Amino acid sequence: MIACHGIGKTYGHFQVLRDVNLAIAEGECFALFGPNGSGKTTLLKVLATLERPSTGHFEILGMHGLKDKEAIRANLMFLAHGTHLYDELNARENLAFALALRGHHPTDRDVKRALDRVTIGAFADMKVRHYSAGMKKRLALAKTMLANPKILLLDEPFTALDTAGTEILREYVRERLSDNGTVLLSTHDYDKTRPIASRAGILRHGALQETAIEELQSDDLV
Amino acid sequence: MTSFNVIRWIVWKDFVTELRSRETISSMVFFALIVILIFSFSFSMDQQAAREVIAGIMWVAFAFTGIIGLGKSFSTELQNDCLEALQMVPEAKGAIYLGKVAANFAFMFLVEILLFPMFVILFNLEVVEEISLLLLVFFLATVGLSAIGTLFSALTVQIRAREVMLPILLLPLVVPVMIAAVEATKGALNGDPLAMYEQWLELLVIYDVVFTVVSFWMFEFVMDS
Amino acid sequence: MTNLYIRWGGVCVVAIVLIVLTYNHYRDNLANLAPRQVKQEAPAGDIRVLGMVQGGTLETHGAGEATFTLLGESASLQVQYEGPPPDNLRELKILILIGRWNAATQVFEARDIGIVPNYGFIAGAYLLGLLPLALLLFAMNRRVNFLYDEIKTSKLYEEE
Amino acid sequence: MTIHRVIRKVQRFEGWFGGGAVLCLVAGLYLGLIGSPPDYYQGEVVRIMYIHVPLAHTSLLGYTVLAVGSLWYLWKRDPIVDNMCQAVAALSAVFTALALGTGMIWGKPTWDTWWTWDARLTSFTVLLLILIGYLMLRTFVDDPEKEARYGAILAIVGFVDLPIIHFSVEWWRTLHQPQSISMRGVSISSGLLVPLLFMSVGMSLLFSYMLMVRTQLLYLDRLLHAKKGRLLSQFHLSKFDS
Repeated sequence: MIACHGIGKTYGHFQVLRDVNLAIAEGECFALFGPNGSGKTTLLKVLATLERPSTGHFEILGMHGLKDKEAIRANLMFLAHGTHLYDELNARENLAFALALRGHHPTDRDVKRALDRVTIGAFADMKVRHYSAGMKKRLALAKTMLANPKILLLDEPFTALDTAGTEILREYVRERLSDNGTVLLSTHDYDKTRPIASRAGILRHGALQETAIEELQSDDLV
Repeated sequence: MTSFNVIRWIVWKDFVTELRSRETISSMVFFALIVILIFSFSFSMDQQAAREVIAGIMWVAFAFTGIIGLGKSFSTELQNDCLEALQMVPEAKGAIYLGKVAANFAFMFLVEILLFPMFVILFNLEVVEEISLLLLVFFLATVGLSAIGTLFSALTVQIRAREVMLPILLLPLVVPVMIAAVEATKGALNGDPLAMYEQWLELLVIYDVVFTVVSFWMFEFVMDS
Repeated sequence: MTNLYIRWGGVCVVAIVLIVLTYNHYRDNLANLAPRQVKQEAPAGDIRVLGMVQGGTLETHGAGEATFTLLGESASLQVQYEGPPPDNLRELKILILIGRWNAATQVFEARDIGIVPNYGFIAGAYLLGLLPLALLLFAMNRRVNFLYDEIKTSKLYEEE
Repeated sequence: MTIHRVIRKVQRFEGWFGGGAVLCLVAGLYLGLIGSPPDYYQGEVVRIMYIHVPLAHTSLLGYTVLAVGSLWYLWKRDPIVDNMCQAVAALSAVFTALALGTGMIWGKPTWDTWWTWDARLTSFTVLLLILIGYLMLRTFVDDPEKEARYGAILAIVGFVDLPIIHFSVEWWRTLHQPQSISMRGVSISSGLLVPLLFMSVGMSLLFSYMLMVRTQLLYLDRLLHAKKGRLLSQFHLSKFDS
């Protein structure tokens, strides 16, 4: 459950977000469309407690976004554009490190299952430095799967993923939704998003306008 | 217990990364060697003069190599936006800080241990008896440098012109460490009785304690919006 | 804007008054005579003479007594010093002697030694201390007034 | 937001601070330059003290204000407190630089040297470096929120460091320098104390007045940006209109 109340954010001279109001219930997947530079990533960063909003406040799972940050972080995963992976570590070590910081200690079997699910099990002992962009994305997805958060924030999840990867991601999102999770994703790709999104909205110059997903035209999504 | 785990994992990660890339320590060591070389060209010294200035040269070299290491410590976190992941770790800012301090301390101390024989050889020092005291001075000063340096490394990594700003912000603040370390090293190298430079060791201990606490507290504000 | 002129006009007036007072005080109490003036005018009473101790003429007799020649521009004085033991009496030193001119013996009877006052340093310090502050304050006031006007006249941003 | 109300209330008495500063400074200047006797050892040069010492005191006072304001900012996250911190840092830097400059001028006739690594001069130089670092740091951050937060962190760490720097430098000087060359030369008698007191009070008042003006300046700057839509913040716009 995510609820934003009048969130605004400014960087230097730029107003990136203005008065964003948004409520996403459990089991819903909200797709955030919008042209480049419209503030999609900033909104996700604010909700991921990485940036402090200049105005307004938000609640995640009923917890205040500025006061209960630590509790929110424990229940939230942010699959960002940068993949949060260390180039010098291999896949297993990356997973072990990232999850250990969050207090999880997955068994080898869990790790193997997750890696197999994103079909990079064969490269488990390879340094991430040598991974392609799509493989990195899959590894980040595997990390998210192991952490299994209630709230999932996805920043342009389909870029760099091939058709099979996209299907794996959508399958995982559906699984989270059926498990009463909440998903917020930003994307440019209407066709890939359509099957999983239950609601949609367009950000323009930092202002959010909610639209029924059926009414969206592809030229809206420039 | 969780905090201890986080510290351990951070140190482990930094060490494994360093072992595989060998970026930080090698660049620190070679930079320091160049500094030593340039200093020995700049001053033509006999052994008596060397004893007077060697402590200063040593700590200038250590401070600048330390700043290289500290800068690397967080700039490696920028690849793939790993810093964001660290910021989002729940309830572990202090542990991350301590882990980073431990890793930075280990790198800097290691480099100092590697460089010290160079000084001994190149400047003909006789240090056999005072070696334990010198190590104590190195230890205390390096704790201070890494405690406050880690905080400012994390702070400057998120701004523009970070390579310039780290030394600009850090060096005025570590003036006491530099003075105390130079004086204590000089005392130890001259073979003075401990009582003559005890106060500098005390100053280092005070600095270490104060700035570990203050930086531990402030690190939360650096990482957390 | 008038407010500004009143404020800074006041500061100027105060500064001028201060300068005049200081100058008067300086002329009355602290002006030093040159050896040439002493010889020509032969003033009675206590005077202050500024000059340099000529090299090779200083002879000290005991703790607080000395004789030497004080060198000024185009004239010099015989000086007999009797007073507190001087710290800074040495050859080639520029100093101020406080004492009386004995016209009969043509000897200056000094009883104290003052240091050269260095008014240049004092004036420099005060100018350096106060002038930048005044300029900064002036610039900030102007900027504040400018911002007030700007905020009043500028329009709220509206998206096209 | 009580701090807003406090600031507004104080701001209303801005003129009193300015006027008081002028009165005290004029009285102090008269007493210092004319009304007081020259020092026994230093002669007339001692009059530089009446401008040097108040400048130095005031810059230290400013740094204290900066540290307290920074703590307050980290606690309440109130943007106007941050404006105050930025203003006080710039002013403290100016006062510190002027204190160093007048100190150097004082040093020339007294010790016949423009610069000596005296403990106080050295620690003031470090203080100036920290303040310049603070101001530089603030120009290198894009996000105003981050700018304020990082500045506050640096200010607090620097404030904790200041006494340690001072003690370390003082110990260091006592090792390397005969005691005769030291700022302690002046023994302050009551005749010297009165003008010093006036100048100190006057400088503090002047500093407060300048601080108010500068805080106002930075606040208005922010408002102008806001009004032009570049840095819109509903909360502060409503403050300005009311």
